[in-house]
Amino acid sequence: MMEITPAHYTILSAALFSVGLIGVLVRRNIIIIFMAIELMLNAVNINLVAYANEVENLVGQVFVVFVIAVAAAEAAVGLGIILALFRNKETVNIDEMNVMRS
Amino acid sequence: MATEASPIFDTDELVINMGPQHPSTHGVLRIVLKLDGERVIDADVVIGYIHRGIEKLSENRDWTQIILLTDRMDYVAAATNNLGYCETVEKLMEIEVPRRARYIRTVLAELQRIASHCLWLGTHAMDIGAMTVFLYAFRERELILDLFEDYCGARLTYNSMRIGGLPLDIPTGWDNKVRAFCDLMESKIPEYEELLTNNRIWLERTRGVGVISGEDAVGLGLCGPPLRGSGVYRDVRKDEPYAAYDEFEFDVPLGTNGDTYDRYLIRLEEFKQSIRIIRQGLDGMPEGPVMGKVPRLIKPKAGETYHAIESPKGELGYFIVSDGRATNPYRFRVRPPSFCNLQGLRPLIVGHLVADVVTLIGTIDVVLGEVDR
Amino acid sequence: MAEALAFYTLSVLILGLAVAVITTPNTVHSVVFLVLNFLCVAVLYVFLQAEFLAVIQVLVYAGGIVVLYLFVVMLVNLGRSPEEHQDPRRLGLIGLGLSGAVLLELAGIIAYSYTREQSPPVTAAQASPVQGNIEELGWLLYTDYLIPFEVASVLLLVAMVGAIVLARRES
Amino acid sequence: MIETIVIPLLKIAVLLNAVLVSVTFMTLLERKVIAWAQSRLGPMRVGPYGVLQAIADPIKLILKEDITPVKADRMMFTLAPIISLVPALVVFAVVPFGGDELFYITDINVGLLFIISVTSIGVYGIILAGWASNSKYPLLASLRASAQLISYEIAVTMTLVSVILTAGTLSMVGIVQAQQDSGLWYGFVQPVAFVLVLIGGLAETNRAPFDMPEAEQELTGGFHTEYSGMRFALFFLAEYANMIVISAVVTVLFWGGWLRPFPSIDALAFLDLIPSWIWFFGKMFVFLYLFIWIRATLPRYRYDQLMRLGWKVLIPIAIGNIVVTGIAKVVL
Repeated sequence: MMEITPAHYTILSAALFSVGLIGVLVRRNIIIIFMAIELMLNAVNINLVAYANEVENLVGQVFVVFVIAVAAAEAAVGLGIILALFRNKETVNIDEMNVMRS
Repeated sequence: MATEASPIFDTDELVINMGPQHPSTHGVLRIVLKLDGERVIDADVVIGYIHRGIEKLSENRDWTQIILLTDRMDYVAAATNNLGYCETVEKLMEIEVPRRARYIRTVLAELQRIASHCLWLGTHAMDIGAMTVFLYAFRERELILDLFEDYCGARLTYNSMRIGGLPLDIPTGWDNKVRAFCDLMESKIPEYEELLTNNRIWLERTRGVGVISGEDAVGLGLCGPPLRGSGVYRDVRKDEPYAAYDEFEFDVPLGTNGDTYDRYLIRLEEFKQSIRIIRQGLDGMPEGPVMGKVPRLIKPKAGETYHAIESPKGELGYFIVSDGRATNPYRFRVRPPSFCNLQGLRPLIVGHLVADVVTLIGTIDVVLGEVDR
Repeated sequence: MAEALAFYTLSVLILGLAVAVITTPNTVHSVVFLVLNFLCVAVLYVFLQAEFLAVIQVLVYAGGIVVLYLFVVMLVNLGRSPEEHQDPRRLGLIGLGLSGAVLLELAGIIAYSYTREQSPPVTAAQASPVQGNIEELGWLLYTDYLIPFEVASVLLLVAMVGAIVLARRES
Repeated sequence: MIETIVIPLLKIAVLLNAVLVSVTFMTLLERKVIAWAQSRLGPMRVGPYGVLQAIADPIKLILKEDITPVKADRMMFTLAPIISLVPALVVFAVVPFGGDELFYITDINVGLLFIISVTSIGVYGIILAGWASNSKYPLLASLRASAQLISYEIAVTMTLVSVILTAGTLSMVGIVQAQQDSGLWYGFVQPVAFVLVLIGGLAETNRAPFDMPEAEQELTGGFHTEYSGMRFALFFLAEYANMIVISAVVTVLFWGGWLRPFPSIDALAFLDLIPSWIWFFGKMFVFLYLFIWIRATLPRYRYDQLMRLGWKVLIPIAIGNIVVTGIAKVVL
């Protein structure tokens, strides 16, 4: 218990990922869903950094840099879409965003 | 990240209530602004918060008592209010005012113009964020208040004129004090100009802001510096000379673009022209009495008259009807320049940003005491 | 001992804040919890000798991305809570169950992998001509991962343009 | 145990107190300097020449009633001032006030990035204050403020890249040592960067002429309109602590930190008799004075002009500066 191994980090990461997943599947506010996705991305990052530290290879960290870049791009575009949707439909509830459903 | 942030600012339409308690509405002006982000899409100017019924009160006071009520209209330029009223009654009663009195009145009115413009400059610069100019301008205004105190004992509400002339001659040595002040003031104007006239930020904040064409300005009934800023030549001192203005030489500065910067330059130039008039007035001051022949009981014969003077803010007119029987006016009506200029506020601010609203309130130079009366 | 204490404290904070993010009814509160969560993750990175990533996490995630979220939350001024309307076809409980299943599955994988013999690290530490976390990271980014790095920058540019186009109002 | 826990804790305690005390005297200095600029006396009543005003003000603020508006979001309303103050204090951890290890709490290899990233958290305080007040003026002001802070943060960060390129390190101590080695303060090597950081710093601390978020004449008081008492004092503390941070960062990056002038000329070695921390505080004081002086002199920019300045002037110049520095670095 007292020694912290990568397994500990992996478990933390798995738990965080699941919390994010619950957020995505259960909440209906699209902004919250976006934030839950960010949580899941962070869970993955923790894992990458933990193993990069374990095997003393920085490639894991390089990957995290890319994940953060992608997260930034995703947030910008995603929030742009949310705003555009909100202007048209006055809602952020994903259950009401069913334009493409026949 | 903020590239995305800037355009999304203008999603909400927001109604905000500026005033009547707001640090830069110069008293108790209230403006209901409809905002699209930071841009004003509509504005509703609400007045009346300091209405004291001066016009109605005046109809129940005798003619001399009204003078001290006029002090309380444009309370930063009480002397010009007195002057306008006294001259109107004199016109109604056809009283000849001694030349010396007319000279002193002119000097007082011009000193008052400088004081009023000082206050305007200070608050206008303060609204745009230049806080030092405010104290510089008030420093000079203080000296003028001292001069008025020397003359009539009061510093704000002077009650300094009487129908038919002046209650007092100038005290000994007063003219030299005024001359010394003129020299000092002349040396201080470059100080203001150094802080503002060529300041990049000041230029960006005032140039092209609140542009109003000459035609529109006339159409809105603007007067005074806001009208002259749009290039319209109209100055009661020149067009219908009163007091002793026909005997003095001075220029009327005109703007070209009709923006806030032009109005600022015009008022700065008016400082200099006022100093010029004061000097001429002091140099050419004739000897003689300061009070004309006035009946003991002031009771104009039945009739009506309108008389206007150029107050620091524009054309200040009085319309008075006398029924010839009572010792009070039958009808007393003021045409206050601030009120007329305030008409221009709504068209000026629509389409500008919130920050410009305070600039534009400042540039038209309103005193709410005069607007509401 | 100290490391363990720090790890468990941080873990509790991270998970607790994550739960707070997805359960709080007020969206602005959610965003604030998210920021705190990211800050805790940044501290975790420091323990993992990834100082640069920790700083970037704070700068980009907490200081940049989440500010955007906050902006949007404030602009999307809701008259009614989105949770009031529920699509009858939505099955929330199944979602919860699925998430639990994923958690179990992950736990299973981890447990299984640790019952087997530990395999040695895949790659040994790569020889790098520079020393220090940032220098090495920079070296990797500009040598082996130059093309992905450039692609990422193009992606960001595209995202920026896209966001402007999306958020702009037709005038 | 003493080495790793007690001494750092002592240093932190001393530093925090020093910062908070100097903030209170900063307010006095500001009032005095502006008063002199405006030909008046400033505070004169409390103590000789009003010196004790610096103590009277905090006492007044603490004793004042702390009002929470009924419709405000209580939790965020309380949290906002704390969020804006804490980052302002945390960054002092990596500021080297002198050459000796005694004068800084820690020297981390990402020091400069640490400062940038931690200060970027402060923006939450402003946004949340505006939102939690549940009032229109603060909301408008906080939107302005956050857009302003983020824009200028980009400009400043971009500019700092060229300094990092010149120094070859991110550590604050390392940057000063690099200046010692090169014998030139970076203010002379990177004058453009210095001006950009100074302008950006003014904007990031919401100081005149970029003080839109708290423009009293426009927005009645800005994001802290609804605040009073101690919570208002925290915002106040944060603003002045941020000013001190910016001055310290500019001193370290461009004016040689604790170094004496012309560190490479031995003939001036007698200047080393003056302790390094006095050099540091002397330089810092110049910039603090400059901030106050600017506030007394300049009018305020308008919001759109400010954004234009940030995005269309500062950022392109900063990028150009990076390119020039890079080329110079390769060629030389």
